[in-house]
Amino acid sequence: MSSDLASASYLAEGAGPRSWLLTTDHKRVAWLYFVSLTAFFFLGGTFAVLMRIELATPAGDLVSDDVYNRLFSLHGIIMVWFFLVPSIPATLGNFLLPLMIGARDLAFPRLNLASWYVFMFGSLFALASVVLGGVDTGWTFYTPLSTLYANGFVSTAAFGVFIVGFSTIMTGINFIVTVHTLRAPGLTWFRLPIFVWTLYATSLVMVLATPVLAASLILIVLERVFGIGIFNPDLGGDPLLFQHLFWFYSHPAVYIMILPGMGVVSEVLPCFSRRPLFGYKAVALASMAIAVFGFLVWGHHMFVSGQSAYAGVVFSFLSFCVAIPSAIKVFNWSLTLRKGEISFETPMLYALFFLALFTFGGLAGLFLAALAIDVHVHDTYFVVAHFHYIMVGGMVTAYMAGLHFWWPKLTGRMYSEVWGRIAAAVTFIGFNLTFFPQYVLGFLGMPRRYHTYPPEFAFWHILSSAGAVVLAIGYLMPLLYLAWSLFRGAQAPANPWRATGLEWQTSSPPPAHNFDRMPTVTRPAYDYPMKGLTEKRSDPVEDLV
Amino acid sequence: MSFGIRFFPQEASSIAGSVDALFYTLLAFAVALGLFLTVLVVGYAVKYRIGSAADRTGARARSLPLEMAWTIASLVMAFIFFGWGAVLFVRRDRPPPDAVEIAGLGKQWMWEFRHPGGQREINELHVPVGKAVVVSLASQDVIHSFYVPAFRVKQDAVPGRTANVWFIATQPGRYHLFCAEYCGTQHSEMGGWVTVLAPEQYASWLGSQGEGESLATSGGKLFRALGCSGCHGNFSKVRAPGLDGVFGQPVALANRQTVIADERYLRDSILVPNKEIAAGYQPVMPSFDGLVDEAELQMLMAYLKSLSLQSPSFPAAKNEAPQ
Amino acid sequence: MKSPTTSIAFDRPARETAADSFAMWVLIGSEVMLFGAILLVFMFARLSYGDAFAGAAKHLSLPLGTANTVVLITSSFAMALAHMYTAARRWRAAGWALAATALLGVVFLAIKATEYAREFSEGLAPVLGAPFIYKGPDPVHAEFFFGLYFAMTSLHALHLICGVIVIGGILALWPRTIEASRFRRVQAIGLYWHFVDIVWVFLFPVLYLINR
Amino acid sequence: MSEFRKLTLAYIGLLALLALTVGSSFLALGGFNSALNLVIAAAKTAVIAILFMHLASDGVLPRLAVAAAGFWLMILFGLTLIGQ
Ligand code: HEA
Ligand code: HEA
Ligand code: HEC
Ligand code: CUA
Ligand SMILES: [Cu+2]
Repeated sequence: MSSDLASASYLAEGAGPRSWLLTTDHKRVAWLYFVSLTAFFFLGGTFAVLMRIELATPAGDLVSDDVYNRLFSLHGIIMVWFFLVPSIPATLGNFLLPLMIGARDLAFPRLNLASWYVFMFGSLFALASVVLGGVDTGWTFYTPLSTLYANGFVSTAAFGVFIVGFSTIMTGINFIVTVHTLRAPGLTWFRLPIFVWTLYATSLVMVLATPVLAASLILIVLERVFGIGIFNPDLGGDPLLFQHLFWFYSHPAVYIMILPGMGVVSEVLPCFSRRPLFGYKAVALASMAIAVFGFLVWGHHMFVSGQSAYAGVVFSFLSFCVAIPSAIKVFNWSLTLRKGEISFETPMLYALFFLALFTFGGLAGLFLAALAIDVHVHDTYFVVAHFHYIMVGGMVTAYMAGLHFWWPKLTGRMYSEVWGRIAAAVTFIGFNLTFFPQYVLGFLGMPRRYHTYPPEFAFWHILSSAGAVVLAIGYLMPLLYLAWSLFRGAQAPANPWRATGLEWQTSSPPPAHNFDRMPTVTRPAYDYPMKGLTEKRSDPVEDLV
Repeated sequence: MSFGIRFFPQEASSIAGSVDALFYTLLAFAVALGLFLTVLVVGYAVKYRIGSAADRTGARARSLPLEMAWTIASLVMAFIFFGWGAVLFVRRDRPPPDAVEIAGLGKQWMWEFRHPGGQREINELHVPVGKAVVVSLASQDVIHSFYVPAFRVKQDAVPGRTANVWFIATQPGRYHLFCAEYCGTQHSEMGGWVTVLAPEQYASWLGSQGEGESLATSGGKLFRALGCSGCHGNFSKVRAPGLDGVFGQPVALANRQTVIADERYLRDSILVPNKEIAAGYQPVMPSFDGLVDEAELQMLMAYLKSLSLQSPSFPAAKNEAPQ
Repeated sequence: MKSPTTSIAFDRPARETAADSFAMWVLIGSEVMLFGAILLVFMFARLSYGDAFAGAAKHLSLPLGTANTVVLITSSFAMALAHMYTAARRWRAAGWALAATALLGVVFLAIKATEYAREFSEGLAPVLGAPFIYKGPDPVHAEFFFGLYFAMTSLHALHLICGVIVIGGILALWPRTIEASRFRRVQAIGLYWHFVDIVWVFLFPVLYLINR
Repeated sequence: MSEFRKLTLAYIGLLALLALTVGSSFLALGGFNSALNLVIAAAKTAVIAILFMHLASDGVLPRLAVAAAGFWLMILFGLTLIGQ
């Protein structure tokens, strides 16, 4: 389909603030999210940079302990709930899900817009706590610190997170219903792109886990405001019960924060290798397995909390089991490159970096799941390194991969390839410099959430702080050249990467109603034209339509 | 060593070596696998870069045997490491029988320790080398966590319950003691040092700490002061169970269940007496919740345990400060 | 002419209706987890302090609680009728049934408010800094019971209030709503309403009927 | 008017079950009181879900949602309780 025949793009449907703020077009809602999430990322990043500057010396010289505690609490809260949880689903997912399944929009376009407003309301409400004086509970809100002792604006922040939870649930419901009811003719489940599979799995987790977070936050707020003693040991409550509820949500939530990234990478790797994804079915099912088994392991955050040793052993066992589907994916991605025709455009670079960083973060997860080791490294920088490797090295890198991959589709413009590659390389170097030393720190016994620390840890902290500066540059560069490309970038063709997938069959940027002619699907996903494929790439329903 | 840059933590407890053995094995596995994957991916990336003349015939997009192989291999490796970690972990629950028991109390933002002989110290902990030490942890306010990296031990102190952590120090020296669970403003300042002393030095240190009253003795005084003895004493009018030797023994409850009178049970009996009623008695014991604080509770426990001659894990009676 | 579907994503109203009901069910699944988590907290506490809880539960009003259960079941019945009449395109009857549902919801809330007021005046409401006066054994854990009681019932009441407001909105727009949309709206609010009823079906025995 | 009759019967059934729960709570059955209450609540739920909410006749998707929620609720309860 050539772009000059296509009707006007969704961007041309009006430019006033009204046309954006009242839009129900999923593509525009995606932009609303994109702009807000970018702001939150840089805000959270600024807090991180301040923390790293403080930690460059063992003494607490830049900020006071109270301020430091507020910094990491807000950093965690913002990065997790206001950036990473919605990151790929609400931006790329929102934009691409209907396109990828050949639908005109999500099932509930108004709900989609509403979810953004709810998100903004909740996140700004939580941010109000910053203006008022901040929160100092950590992102985990452990009781009874959060209910009885914290001197920050815990209720405000918790309530904000609670509201944002609604937006997450709305998105989840919308995606689930859309995938079930709006697939194009011929688009069977096993022809769906992996990105759609992962969004579906993510939505499942969103819908079923978020309410439990909501419940625990409600109880915290009730306890603070009304004095109900559910988690207060003095009143017979149990502080560990809060941890159970919190992690029942938060462990599955970490899979909310990685599955969409896995989806993106599963699109990018085949495209730039010009090969079908190796073991498509295994990857699709592994995504579902992660979503389901992810609910069984939350107790691994509580090995030394005083839960019974028996529970510890069970949760450790299940944690090792949940690593298996991820292992399957890593091997499948690697094998996808075999016998391909690989080129190294920016999205591909990011995807390869994802592969490396996710694997290293995931392997560190195995250390944490091994009980005796976790006793030592629990609540140390080893854990901090683990989750930044996965969340920043994995998910944020995947987000960058996806952003560059679909940027032409989103905007109709090409960015500067040279700058893209430089930024990818700078990020990779800066990232490892920032977070690799933290593994060593953790193994040495450096506890997390420390404002000051014994001088013998200084060397590794300095490396890490230096890395954070490089990393910051790595993240600032795309902000600049992508913004620049909006105005000066070359016009993008409909399918610049010669990729498969329905989203590439419509113009760049797509028309408001997505497709001039509604597509039907007759082929499996990742049907790259390749030389030398031995098996016939067909599936049983090929000639259904 | 190496310009003052540390790569490895000190090993100063009996379990440090075995934990590290697991750590380094897992590390070796991770590095090996990481290298393998790197070589694989970089190798493919170079060999099959666009325009290269590599042979691309015979490509496949799936291979059941291969997929089965790596799934099973991952499972096997996972189970090995799981089992290894779990075996080391469950030892945490079984302190050696002859351990010295020290009461540790976390509060914002300090650690307070009391030795069986009654010696008290804050943010410092002196222990003998080569002897098992159990620290029974409680918290007065929020959750704290007792962490000595050199010993590879960590345990949260959760308000409303007691938890034990034990270790056998193997190297005399001074080691960091941290609070690992975030507990508010001065979390990073909450901690100090564990000093491991040779047995003779330890004895003389205990002696130099002055004539402390033993924990159990203080507990005994409390037991009388609070009026416990009024009911539980030998000549009381109220029918209440005698507490001699109760610790560690099974207790029949009114609801026809039997529980072991462990620390949790004793603690609940004092704070929530109506929760589990001993069979054959009226639920008349008042709750002492709010009347005793954590430190006093620890003393009462020490006293109750000292009444248990059968209980091997409580040496308080014979351990009165050696002069 | 107005398009028969609300969302541009659908081309047939039937498909949209099915999607609607599925979405409601997914929402209900989500809500099940919300109430389930709080119920878990309650169960936990009950296991530890069974006697205190049983004692405290006796201070709730069984007659009012039972009456409220009857009211809510009746409202659900009315809602089911509303759905039936809408499906049969008997719009007037459907409107009345909806109105009855909402009215019964209000009655429920009124009774609940009476109960709350009673508990406040008896000093059984440990919320908003009100003093907690309790003469039975183990007041500490009785207070805990009442804390949970207020948390759970008020969350339920909040859901009911939302339901009543939405029904009110539907009725207000009733004359201006096209027929396909009428059916979709009644179906959606109906599923929600029945779910809120089910929540009460569990809350009632769990709170009011502990070993009477 | 068979639909109407079905709904009315369901309604009467629900009231009967309610009477049963309230009545049974006055019998001293020990631990069985709670169990019985929960069983009756489950029965009421089934009546409401199947007859009022048309769970059985609305296609597979709603049942999928219900099954998922039930399954996850079980996980939440089960694994939290083993920790105790
Ligand atoms: C996106 C986020 C994300 C993801 C995907 C993961 C994935 C995993 N996490 Fe992580 N984790 C966090 C985010 C994440 N985690 C966060 C935020 C915390 C801290 C929260 C806080 O306290 O603030 C945390 C903490 C945390 C802990 C608690 C640490 C502690 O506090 O003491 C544990 C313990 O078991 C753990 C384990 C795991 C495991 C086993 C996986 C697995 O899913 C990883 C699977 C991946 C692989 C294993 C790599 C690829 C596989 C191979 C290359 C093949 C070889 C594999 C085998 C032989 C099995 N994580
Ligand atoms: C989910 C996503 C996420 C992301 C993306 C990040 C990103 C980063 N994080 Fe964060 N982090 C968390 C989630 C995340 N983190 C969580 C959940 C915690 C736990 C909190 C808790 O304990 O409660 C945590 C905790 C945490 C700690 C531990 C604090 C402590 O325990 O004391 C540290 C320390 O180094 C850290 C550093 C960083 C750095 C350097 C980045 C970098 O990747 C950030 C890079 C981005 C930028 C740098 C933006 C660019 C901004 C600018 C260029 C502006 C320039 C401004 C100035 C120079 C002032 N993080
Ligand atoms: C008014 C009388 C009374 C007082 C005062 C009292 N108790 Fe008791 N105590 C009882 C009775 C009666 C029981 C048995 C019923 C029960 O288990 O609650 C009991 C049970 C116990 C048990 C459980 C013993 C077992 O065999 O199950 C412990 C431990 C205990 N008390 C400790 C104490 C301590 C410590 C104090 C003081 C701080 C104290 N009691 C004060 C009457 C009393
Ligand atoms: Cu005490 Cu941290
Ligand atoms: Cu986890």
